[in-house]
Amino acid sequence: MFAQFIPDGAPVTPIQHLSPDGVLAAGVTPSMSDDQLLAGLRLMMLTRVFDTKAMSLQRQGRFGTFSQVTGQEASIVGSASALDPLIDWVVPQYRELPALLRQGLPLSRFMLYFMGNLAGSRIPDGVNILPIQISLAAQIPQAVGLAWGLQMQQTGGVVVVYFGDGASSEGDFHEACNLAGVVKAPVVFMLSNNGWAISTPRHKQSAASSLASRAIGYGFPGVVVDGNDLLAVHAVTAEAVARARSGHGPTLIESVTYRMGPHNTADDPTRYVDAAALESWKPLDPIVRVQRHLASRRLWDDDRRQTVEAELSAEVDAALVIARAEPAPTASQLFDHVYADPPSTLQRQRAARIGATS
Amino acid sequence: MFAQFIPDGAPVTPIQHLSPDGVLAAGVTPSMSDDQLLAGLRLMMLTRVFDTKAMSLQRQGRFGTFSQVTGQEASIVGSASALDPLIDWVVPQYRELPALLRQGLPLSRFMLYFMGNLAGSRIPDGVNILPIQISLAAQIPQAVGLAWGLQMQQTGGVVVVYFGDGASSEGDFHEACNLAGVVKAPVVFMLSNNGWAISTPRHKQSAASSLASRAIGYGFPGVVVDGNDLLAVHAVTAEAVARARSGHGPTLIESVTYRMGPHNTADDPTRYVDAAALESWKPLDPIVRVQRHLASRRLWDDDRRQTVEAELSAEVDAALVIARAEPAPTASQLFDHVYADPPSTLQRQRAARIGATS
Amino acid sequence: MSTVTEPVVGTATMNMVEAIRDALTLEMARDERVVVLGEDVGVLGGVFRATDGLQQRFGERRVIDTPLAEGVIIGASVGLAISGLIPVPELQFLGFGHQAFHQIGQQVARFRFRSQGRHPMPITIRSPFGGGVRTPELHSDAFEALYTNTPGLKVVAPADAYDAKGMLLAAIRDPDPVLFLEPLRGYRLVSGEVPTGDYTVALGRSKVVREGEHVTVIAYSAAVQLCTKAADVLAAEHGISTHVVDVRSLVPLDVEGIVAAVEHTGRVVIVHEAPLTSGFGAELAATIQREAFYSLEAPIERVTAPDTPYPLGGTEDFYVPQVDDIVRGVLNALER
Amino acid sequence: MSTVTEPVVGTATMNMVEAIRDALTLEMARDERVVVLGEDVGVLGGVFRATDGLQQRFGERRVIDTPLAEGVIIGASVGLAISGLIPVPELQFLGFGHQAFHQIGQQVARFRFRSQGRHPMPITIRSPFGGGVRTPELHSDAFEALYTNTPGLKVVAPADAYDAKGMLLAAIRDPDPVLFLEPLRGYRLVSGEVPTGDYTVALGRSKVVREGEHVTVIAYSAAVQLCTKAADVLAAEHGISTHVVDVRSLVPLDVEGIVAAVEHTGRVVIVHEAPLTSGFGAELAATIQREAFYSLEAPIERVTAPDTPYPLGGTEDFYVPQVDDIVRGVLNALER
Ligand SMILES: Cc1ncc(C[n+]2csc(CCOP(=O)(O)OP(=O)(O)O)c2C)c(N)n1
Ligand SMILES: Cc1ncc(C[n+]2csc(CCOP(=O)(O)OP(=O)(O)O)c2C)c(N)n1
Ligand SMILES: [Mg+2]
Ligand SMILES: [Mg+2]
Repeated sequence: MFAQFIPDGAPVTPIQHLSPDGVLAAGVTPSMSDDQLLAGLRLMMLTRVFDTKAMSLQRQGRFGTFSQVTGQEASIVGSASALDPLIDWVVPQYRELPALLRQGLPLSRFMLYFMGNLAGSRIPDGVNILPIQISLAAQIPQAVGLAWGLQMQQTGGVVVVYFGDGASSEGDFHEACNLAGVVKAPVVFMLSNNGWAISTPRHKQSAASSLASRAIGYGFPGVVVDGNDLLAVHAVTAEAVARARSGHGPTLIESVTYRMGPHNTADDPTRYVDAAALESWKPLDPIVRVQRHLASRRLWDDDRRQTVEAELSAEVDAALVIARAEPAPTASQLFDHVYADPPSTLQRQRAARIGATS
Repeated sequence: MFAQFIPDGAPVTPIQHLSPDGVLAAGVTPSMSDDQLLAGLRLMMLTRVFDTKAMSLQRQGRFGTFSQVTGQEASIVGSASALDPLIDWVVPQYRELPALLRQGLPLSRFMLYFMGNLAGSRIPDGVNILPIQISLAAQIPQAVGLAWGLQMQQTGGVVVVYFGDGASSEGDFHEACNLAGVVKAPVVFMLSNNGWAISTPRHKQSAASSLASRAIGYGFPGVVVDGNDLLAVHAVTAEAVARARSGHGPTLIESVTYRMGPHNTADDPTRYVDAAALESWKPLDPIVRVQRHLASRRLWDDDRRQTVEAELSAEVDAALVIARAEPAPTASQLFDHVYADPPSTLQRQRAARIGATS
Repeated sequence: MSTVTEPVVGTATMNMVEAIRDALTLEMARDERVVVLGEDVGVLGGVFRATDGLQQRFGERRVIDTPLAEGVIIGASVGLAISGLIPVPELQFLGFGHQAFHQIGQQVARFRFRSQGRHPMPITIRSPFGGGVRTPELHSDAFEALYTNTPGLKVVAPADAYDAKGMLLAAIRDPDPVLFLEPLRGYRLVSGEVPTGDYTVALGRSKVVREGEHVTVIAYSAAVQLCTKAADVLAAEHGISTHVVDVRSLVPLDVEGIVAAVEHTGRVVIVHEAPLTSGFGAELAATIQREAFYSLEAPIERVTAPDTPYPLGGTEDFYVPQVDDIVRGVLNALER
Repeated sequence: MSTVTEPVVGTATMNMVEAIRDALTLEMARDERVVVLGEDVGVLGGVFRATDGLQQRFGERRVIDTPLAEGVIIGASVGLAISGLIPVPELQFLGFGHQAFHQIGQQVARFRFRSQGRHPMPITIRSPFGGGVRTPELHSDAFEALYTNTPGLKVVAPADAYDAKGMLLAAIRDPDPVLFLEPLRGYRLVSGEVPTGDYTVALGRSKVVREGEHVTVIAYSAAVQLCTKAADVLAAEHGISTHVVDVRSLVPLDVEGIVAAVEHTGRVVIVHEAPLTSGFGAELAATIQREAFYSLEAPIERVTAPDTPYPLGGTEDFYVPQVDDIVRGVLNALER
């Protein structure tokens, strides 16, 4: 080997603050207050409750194809809770429900979207999130532009953009990181490495020993964090957000976690997921970890869990009632937001469809 | 900063074998034999002679827009001369004339292309190069596929793909490197960092302190070499080719050099190039460096230079005569190679044009 | 129109995805140079199972799960082809062909030309497209017309299982690149008797799927089935006899066959799922008015999606042309 | 058709690139939110000098040299627009729009729809296109039709300096995304009297550039000038009086204006530089035959490039339609 070859990216041990048993690592100050921790736990549990209910609704045909968060709750909640929803933005892929809720999206709107109702595509004004992105990685350049624009206008805002290990193979990832490095955009690249892109395992996605190491090639820091550790994810994200806010530019965070369910409701993971690997992640459940930690500090017990679960179940049901009460989709929705001022050809098409179908 | 942030890519000192004065670095065994060195020098000089002649032909309107190699000769010749033209391939961008010649392309064919004659697009069978690529970075995925295919078919062949610092910002660069890492394709990524992409300086192209450091994010080695040093470029490329050939996968070589002329014949670099920077590169001329080295070893002198220059000048003129003797472009060339078997619509279009215009 | 290249062993009922899988299996067995690559095509066998079983049978070297990057799936296919292989890359959905658009439009389609014949591109890009099955955003768009303004590329879109198999075999054997479009909706819905052996259906030929006298309806892919249903309704409820033509091959286009079908009735309705403006119906209408001008008794109608993006599932039926829309289009064409 | 929004100070002779630069300068001075970004648009002032002087005047924050990556130039523009700015990105040549095709077709064009009105995209993508000046490969392709099958996007292609300035001002002020196509060939060749002050030319309107009686020739961008030259030849050599229409705006299309121009003569020739198949002429012909069917006395002719890639310079004149080709097209249309 050449004397001067750039050092190989050695495997990195992810930053961990809470052990799987919920024990705080020695010398670590918790990155969240008790209230924040309890709020974070609640949001993680809400997501889990939603996943279960939505899956059964989907099986009944009352909900569209969607992707569960199960297993990745700490990764999403820990990062999103480092933001100030009033000035910061979340740019999601599609598996980040709790981040959207944390920013202020009503759960019923999210449901509406997955029920196939275009009204669900409208994010209420003042809720700083972009629409769910289906075209993988396309959101990353957009997030950089948004962060850059916030910076130019000196709003103090920071953008956290989520994307998967799979999406990180797209050219858009590279172009976006590279531009962000040059203009020092206040953006945090949150790479959710959940081990899979549908059936493609992480090791077939890239030969890099860590995906965070790519940050070197863009001139900003990268970090690997235990994505099932709420406190650790929160800590690194908070630091990255602070860096961004103070003008030091982007950070790439690789959050190492695991997709505990199917890719989405149309997927059959038994065809490809290694059962042993899946088993090995079960004891690392991010929700249980926080519950154990809080229990060790007498802030949590089984009664409390049951109460909260009942409340959350009611909350999801209530959101479903709201979503269901929304008027059925109409043909007119198809035409209302194509252009500010529809050209005459489109007006004629609208008239023909609406005359014909409604 | 986080305890565990991945180390920032510190600036790397490029590998150098020959000092600007032509002195071999202590302890270095020259990577080329004297015959190879002389052949390499001749090829570099040929390129320089061609650049000068072609530039004046272009000014007379007898040659199309083209990009000179001036200043980058060692970078191209040093790398290309590490290949076995019988089994290895060169995949160029557009500024790699000597690599194409080394692979066996007659200079007259290259001229023909830049004279706007489609016949010049046809690379003779057996010459292992792909066509010049105008769509920046599009050649990189193709080179990876070619290398991968050669590997699958166990030909022992290796591919060297050239691209600029500018092209390395395109998504295609990322996607190609990442795939190459996963499949261990026998490819050498030769990044010609000549300081500019038209008017865009290197520091606006990326905040990375070295572009070679990107290799870490794909799981293979990266190296930075003095691109004006024929021996050093040859050495690192030969090692990368050997790695690839023996199944160890890709290498990213960043060859640090400088574009001494305009971007192309349509460009006016006085609008943006810093005169001082340009001056500082003049003493680093890659041709002079080899000449000094050979002179110190009594293998070169002024007489020899004049003889060789006269020969090369005649060689270029002869190629021009051949290129000029080529039949003028015809309308039929437009149609002959669109499909193997032109559909009837295209046949009708052909008949109409040819009837009408020839 | 179709060539049976070795004794057809028999026939079996297959849906379209089975017919496609059958073609891939046959051709991989016959020609070692064929490699299949794409996202999730290997272990999973494709999100629609079109490549199911291929990796088990032909190994990981010939059926390759790639990283998630359409540009390099296609770009690498260019290089694989130059190395002497016959790549059959899959775009998981045609909507993600946009990510590879530069490699398809500028490279795959033009490489024969760019190299003046030295490097043909025997690449078949398979991709599902079209709507009607309530997919997420961008999974259902009918972007076929974009690829028809791309000289050097062939674009085909079979509507039934027989053609799917025979045209896929023809496409893979074609020395030129073919974009092979598979109807999402037809994968399981459309089935028919398919020879179990080897046969090809020549690219560049349309076919009449229903004979009729009053009006000619022209479509391709999933829309063909809608047109035959509309023809049933028109016959039953309006006494109208409909001639239905399946274009099958957009590039090259069977101008002669289509003109003959138009001249047969003098009235034309073109149906596709893509938006109206610059959809492939535009090319069909422009060609027909030029080549069959004096046979036309009424303006050519286009029944298409409106000029809007593809919506979410709940609004899909207002977007994708339905049987009723085709019936109305035909009545319009007959009224004028 | 054009609105003068503040007193026009006077007029000056400008070529197209000057008119474009003038529009950019005026609008950047008027509206602080406007930012120009792209490859080489800053220090160099663009490879055609369209943005020359802007960075000196408006600073590096508003006139930005980006890394070489079209996808993120457009993708970041989406984010900049969401943040409240008005991005005017440049694609150095339309051929490199393919690299950004996913961001343009799926994101820019659809963001208003995807967000159901929350995030309009007031982005104007400027790009030179078209041939005739012996550029390297891919620098001259006329890919405009690809963008017209993309609902949500407007596509305009002015042919003269007056329209270039007025339509660019209208495009930047338009709340929706506009692909603003500039004729490479016209940059310096086409010039005219242009008001020095602020005025807009509404998007979505065609204009008659020459009145005539026998045949209607329809074109846009650089082809318009060829058509008026052809009209001169037709008048002088054949006694034919040609009505020439400049489409100017492909999307939205001025159907009424075009139909009126067609009805005026009953014979139509469409001219563009893009290949025939699925070029924008297809949409024009399809629309015209539908809306003006009973006025047509002959089939609509299309005079276009053939269905081949754009060749190298030496073959260019066989590819790009020439005055003679248009003359022949008109004679064909009149013969039938
Ligand atoms: C550009 C693009 N290509 C392909 C797809 C199809 N697809 C949807 S999800 C998915 C896997 C994504 O993996 P990853 O980014 O790791 O996210 P995860 O699902 O694991 O959260 C694929 C291939 C798509 N939506 N967009
Ligand atoms: C995809 C693409 N975008 C833009 C261009 C226009 N262009 C031609 S050369 C060039 C600069 C290339 O810089 P670099 O890759 O560093 O190569 P160099 O010219 O320095 O050798 C640009 C922007 C192009 N040819 N292709
Ligand atoms: Mg994943
Ligand atoms: Mg460069």
